[in-house]
Amino acid sequence: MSDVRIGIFVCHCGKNIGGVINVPEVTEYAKTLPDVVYAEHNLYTCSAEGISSIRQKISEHKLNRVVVASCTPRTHETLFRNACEAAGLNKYLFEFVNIRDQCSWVHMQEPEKATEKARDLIRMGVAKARLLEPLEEVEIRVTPSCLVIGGGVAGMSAALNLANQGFEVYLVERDKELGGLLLNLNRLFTINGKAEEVIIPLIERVKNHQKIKVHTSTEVKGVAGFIGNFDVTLDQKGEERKIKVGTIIVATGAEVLKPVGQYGYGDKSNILTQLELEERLNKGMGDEQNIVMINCVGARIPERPYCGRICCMVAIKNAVLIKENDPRAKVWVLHRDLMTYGTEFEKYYQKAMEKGIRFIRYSLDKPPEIVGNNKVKAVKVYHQLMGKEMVLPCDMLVLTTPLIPHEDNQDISRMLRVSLSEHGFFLEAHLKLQPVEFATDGIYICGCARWPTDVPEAISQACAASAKAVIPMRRGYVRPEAITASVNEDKCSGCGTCVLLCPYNAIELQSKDGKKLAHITTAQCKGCGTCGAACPSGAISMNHFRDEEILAQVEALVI
Amino acid sequence: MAKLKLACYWAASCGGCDVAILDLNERILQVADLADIVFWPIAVDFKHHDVEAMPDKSIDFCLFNGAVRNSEQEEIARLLRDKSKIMVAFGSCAHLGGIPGLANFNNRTQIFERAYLEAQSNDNPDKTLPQTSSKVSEGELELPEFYDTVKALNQVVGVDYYVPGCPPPVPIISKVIDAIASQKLPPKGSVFASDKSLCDECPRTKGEKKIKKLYRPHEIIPDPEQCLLEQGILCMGPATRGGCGALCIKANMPCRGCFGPLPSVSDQGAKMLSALASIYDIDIKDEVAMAQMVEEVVDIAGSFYRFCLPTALINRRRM
Amino acid sequence: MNNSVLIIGGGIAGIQAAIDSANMGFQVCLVEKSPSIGGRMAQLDKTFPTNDCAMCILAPKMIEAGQHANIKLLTYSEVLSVEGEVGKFKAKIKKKARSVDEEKCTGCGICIEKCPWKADSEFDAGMGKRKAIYVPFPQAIPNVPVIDREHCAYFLKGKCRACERFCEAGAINYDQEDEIIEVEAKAIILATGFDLYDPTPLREYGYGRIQNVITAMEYERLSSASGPTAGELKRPSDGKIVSDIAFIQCVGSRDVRSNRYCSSVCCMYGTKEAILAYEHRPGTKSTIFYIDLRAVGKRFQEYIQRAEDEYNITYIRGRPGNIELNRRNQNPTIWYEDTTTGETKSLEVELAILCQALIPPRDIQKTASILSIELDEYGFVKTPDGLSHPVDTTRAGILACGCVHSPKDIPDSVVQASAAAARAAEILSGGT
Amino acid sequence: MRNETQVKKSGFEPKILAFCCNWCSYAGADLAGTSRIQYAPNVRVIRVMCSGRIDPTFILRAFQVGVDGVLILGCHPGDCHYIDGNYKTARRIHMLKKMLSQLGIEDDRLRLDWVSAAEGKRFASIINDMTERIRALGPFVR
Repeated sequence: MSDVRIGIFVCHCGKNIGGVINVPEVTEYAKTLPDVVYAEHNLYTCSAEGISSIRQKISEHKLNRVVVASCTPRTHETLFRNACEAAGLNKYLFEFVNIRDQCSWVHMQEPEKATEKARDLIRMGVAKARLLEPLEEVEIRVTPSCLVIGGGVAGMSAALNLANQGFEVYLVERDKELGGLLLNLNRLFTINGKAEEVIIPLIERVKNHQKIKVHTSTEVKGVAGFIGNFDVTLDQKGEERKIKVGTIIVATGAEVLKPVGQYGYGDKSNILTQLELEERLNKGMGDEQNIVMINCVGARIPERPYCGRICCMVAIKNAVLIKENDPRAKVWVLHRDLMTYGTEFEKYYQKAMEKGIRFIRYSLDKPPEIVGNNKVKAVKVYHQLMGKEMVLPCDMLVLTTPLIPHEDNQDISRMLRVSLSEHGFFLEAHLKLQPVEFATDGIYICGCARWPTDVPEAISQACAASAKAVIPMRRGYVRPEAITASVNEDKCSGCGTCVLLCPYNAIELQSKDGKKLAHITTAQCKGCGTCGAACPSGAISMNHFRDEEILAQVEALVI
Repeated sequence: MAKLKLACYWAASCGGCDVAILDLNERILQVADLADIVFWPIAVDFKHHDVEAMPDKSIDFCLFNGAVRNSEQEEIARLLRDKSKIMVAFGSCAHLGGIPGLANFNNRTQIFERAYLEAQSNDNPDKTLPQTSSKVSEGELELPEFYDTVKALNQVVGVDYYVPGCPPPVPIISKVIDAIASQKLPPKGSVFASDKSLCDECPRTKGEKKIKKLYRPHEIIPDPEQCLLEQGILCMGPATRGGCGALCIKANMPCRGCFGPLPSVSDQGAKMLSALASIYDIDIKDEVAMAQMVEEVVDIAGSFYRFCLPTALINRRRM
Repeated sequence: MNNSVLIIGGGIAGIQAAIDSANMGFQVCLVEKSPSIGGRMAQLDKTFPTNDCAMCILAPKMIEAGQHANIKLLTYSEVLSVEGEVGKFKAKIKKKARSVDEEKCTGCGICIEKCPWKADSEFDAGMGKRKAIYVPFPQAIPNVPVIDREHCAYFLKGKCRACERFCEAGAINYDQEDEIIEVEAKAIILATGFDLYDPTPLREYGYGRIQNVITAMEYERLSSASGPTAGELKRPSDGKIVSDIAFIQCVGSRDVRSNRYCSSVCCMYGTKEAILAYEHRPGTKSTIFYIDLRAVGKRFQEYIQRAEDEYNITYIRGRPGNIELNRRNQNPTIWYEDTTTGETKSLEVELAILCQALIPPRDIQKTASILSIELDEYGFVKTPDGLSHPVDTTRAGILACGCVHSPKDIPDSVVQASAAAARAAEILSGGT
Repeated sequence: MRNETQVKKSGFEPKILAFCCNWCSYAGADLAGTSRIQYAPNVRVIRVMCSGRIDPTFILRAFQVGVDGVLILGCHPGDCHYIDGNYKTARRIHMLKKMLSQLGIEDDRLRLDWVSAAEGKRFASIINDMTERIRALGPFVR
């Protein structure tokens, strides 16, 4: 009788799984599978109760393999692996079966088919679990320094927080000057303080901090390596420099959409974007008496479905500044919803109304129309709440546009091997579990590069990213997952097929008593498996995803 | 020690393996001293019924070459298995299905039509096809049944050892003879070859495994020193067992994979395909280059399964 | 405790700040008023915009905090006083007696089963009952029950002792007393979250008078599998499973009579709860009355779009005037003006849900005086330089994150919690 | 949404194996779950770290044990968490499809496609489409 003793824990996840899949029946079925010595189902396997049950049953039934059938390994594998480890079982002797996100939630109207699928998936999970081998994680030293890409308010805040905790920071900024978007802003809501009063002191503190090395008009050319050991190539006006850092924070910000072709922008002289209005307000306004603002230009439309989050506040702030500058001026803000969420913004919106700024709600299917050929003279708009068409005299038309992702997000995402969301902003690992981390270890994201945010939110995200980056740097080492490739030297013929396939050049041919053999540097191997699949001698084994384990799953699919 | 009893048989094969045994040249005398040949249709005149008369397990070892293509070969394979202590699958056909195994791209109907009806040299107005039994004036004539699928020996009877090669090279044959003579036989199921791929013993120098284009052997004159695959010639060496002394490579021709897959590989074709496609350095977004790649590897299945189609995971064409 | 952080409040923000600080190698003391950490998020069934179940996101963090070597959990405890200043705070914490020995208790739950005395469950927002000895919710951490001395027959009339009889671990200890614990800390993070506005004063909506007018949190408990109705949307008056419901936004928010601010999250949780209704019973019709539909986060707009396209949800722009009761069938009838068409109409539904405002914790004044920090005009924590130091308070060394700072959704709370941990780390490394 | 009549009429329920990569297509599959997008229950997913891990041997073995269709879902080119694992997959599957056609296996039975972590709907539509194609081809008889 093989000494494999498997325990299975099937989760109801409240009604999420139990409401569709017949969990008790599936648990009974699991008991019939080879080498399964124990099976149970619980309301919430991920709860403390569920976890302690796993730990208890491991010792009670001397389990040396654990299978959990519940939600998705992407969020809960670490939790259950740690539970196994806490019970003294090597955490790689654990297999996760996804019967919620990829079964009960997507076959809600076909409970019997979902139950049958759950049975198949569990059979496949057990088939793999039986062949799992214990693995040990390799400890990798972490260089206690961080590369911050982007010298705007987010990048600088992150750099300062890191430096104040004693870590060395390389702050790289593409432009000549630090400051980012705030440099060309006039005032900031909600205190209407001058943007310079916020950004200049920040720049000074960054420049004077001996732990922060500032590299302006510098671009990141290449990033190699992995958490704790990133080899970064910087390009400062053609001159290349190499630095070694442990962690990377992306704070490259975003840019304001230029609404070319909308409402006559570009061919009528008195149409500005809010950003252009900022400069005019900064230098001093002309004698325009009637100012009309149109919000949601190029946002919340099929081509760009997202809401720009802060553009309403930018518009209202500029409207307030215009009124404060010239109380006689009339300002209309045409909007499709006013996104002044929270305590401060709503109060600011009330203040704007008290100053006589008029807000008119329009709908997407009846957008405002511009009157006038080379200059805007008036704006026709259907006032939804009054239910009638209005013609507003207009000396200046201001279009409120959302922040959009930088064009070169694509290159940064390729270089750092991190993904973009469908909107083109950077995609964090998990909106709630890891809001400022990438799926790739050691790389973090904050500020408008992740999603349009205002200054305090950007600074909060910057500090949060710094907190996450500090964790591995303070500990001094990381133990990446032990999912790596290994060469069996009795099988390797030194044919060299694998060498160039490795994206991390972790493989090289080394001569050993006269014969050339492939050698893999475990620390550099990320476990993708490309070399393992290509090795014509079957000499490369992928830990935790060995050929035998995957083939066992394939064979278990069809009873 | 009493002389051993040796049997050889020639099933679906070209006869090259029988000749290969003679390639032992003077060492054939050592074989003669070692054993009495009790059955070897090509060389000695023992008949089928003679074997049937022998007591079970009375033959010490049987060198069975050729694949199993029809009922007669199967019958004799089973007979020899019963009569022999050690059954050796001798040569690629018995070991993997060999060249005859490529018939598995077709079935009996297609083969008969091609051979007896379509072949230009035929004179078969009545379109007669071979029958397993046919009545003639003299009585009833029987022919073995022609199977749809060619099988390797171990898909019909239990095989103790495998001697790869098409034909097995002399050094390997001598090794088999010595092992049997000395009774120091490797574990059951062993293959008399290296457990590493041909590249391990290939004399050519290896650089970067990256190819832009694949050439047919006649299209370029390869550099004699450098690895053939790296020069764009399809060489099955990386996915084939070594042990043959790289005979073909030394003759400036690429390996065609006759020694079969490596020990931990269950499908030689799949593995060679995976390796080759991985090192092809073309842009996957370029449809033309991708189509070109598939055209350049002329007859992919034929090339990758040249000797081992019957023992491949998908061992015949679905009709 | 040399390098240590005191964190007050064990909701998602407090837990995240504790985990980050602990992972940075600092000692953390996490104080939570209720018997278990988890906070408001534990009461939620699902969370927008991904609709993954709240507990599935929260449980891993709760477990990590519960098991982390650097985190000391003080639940069922309150902060009595805080002395000292940044770098050298001294706090006195009252650990209320649970009447259950935490070391011995195995969390088997027999005592709860056998206890005959019931009380309103705070966790179920009063929709369900709990025993006198109870654990707030199944996944509680620590999974140790507490005896509610105001509803326990033994403490009221000296009889029963059922829990003691059935407890195999001998963990019940009626004589357990409150304990005062001294904690030193270099920095303090306040994360006491929020309370929910009680809509009773809004007479026109009839909350408390009309049974089938409930609040959003009550609805959340109804729709949760671990709730009083095991996830069945049964309306309070007759237990009928509803299939035609309405949500009213800005109840207690953006209202001069109560709170002028916007609670940021009600637009999104209103839509989420409408989607949950459809998922529980495909075909359910939901109507949402709103003023501005504030869907500003990642994938929020697509979430609203899918609500309209696939979950039979209709949005009407207009704040309803009042709700009347249709005596015959206990249905609430909502009177409203559709401001986009100007018509005044009424809509009878089976259940009306009030999307109540998020208000500062009811004991915020007491907390503020203990920590001697200032509050803003609404009662949330005041940030002196809200622009450059968003998580700082008016007192050096004390930081604030999550909804105690101002109403915000879970992703923003988690970000602020990590930011607070980063600021605390600055202080613990000698900065200010 | 699949229509029920189609399933009842033919009665053949295809059994399809899908290899999904941990970072993109598997995450896309999970997103289809969190978005409650319903799709055909005929697919069983095996998670691998990268589509580059999929050895053609696994695919042949799947057909050998009687799977009716195999689906390989990797990251869109350029998105691969491991830079270009999916490029090798593309070349391997392209060549494998030609070899399978020589072995009489219909082209539709093996399909390679790209699904990102943000494409739940796309994942579901690929699954539904693949199921209907395999249903039309009928069971895979070796």
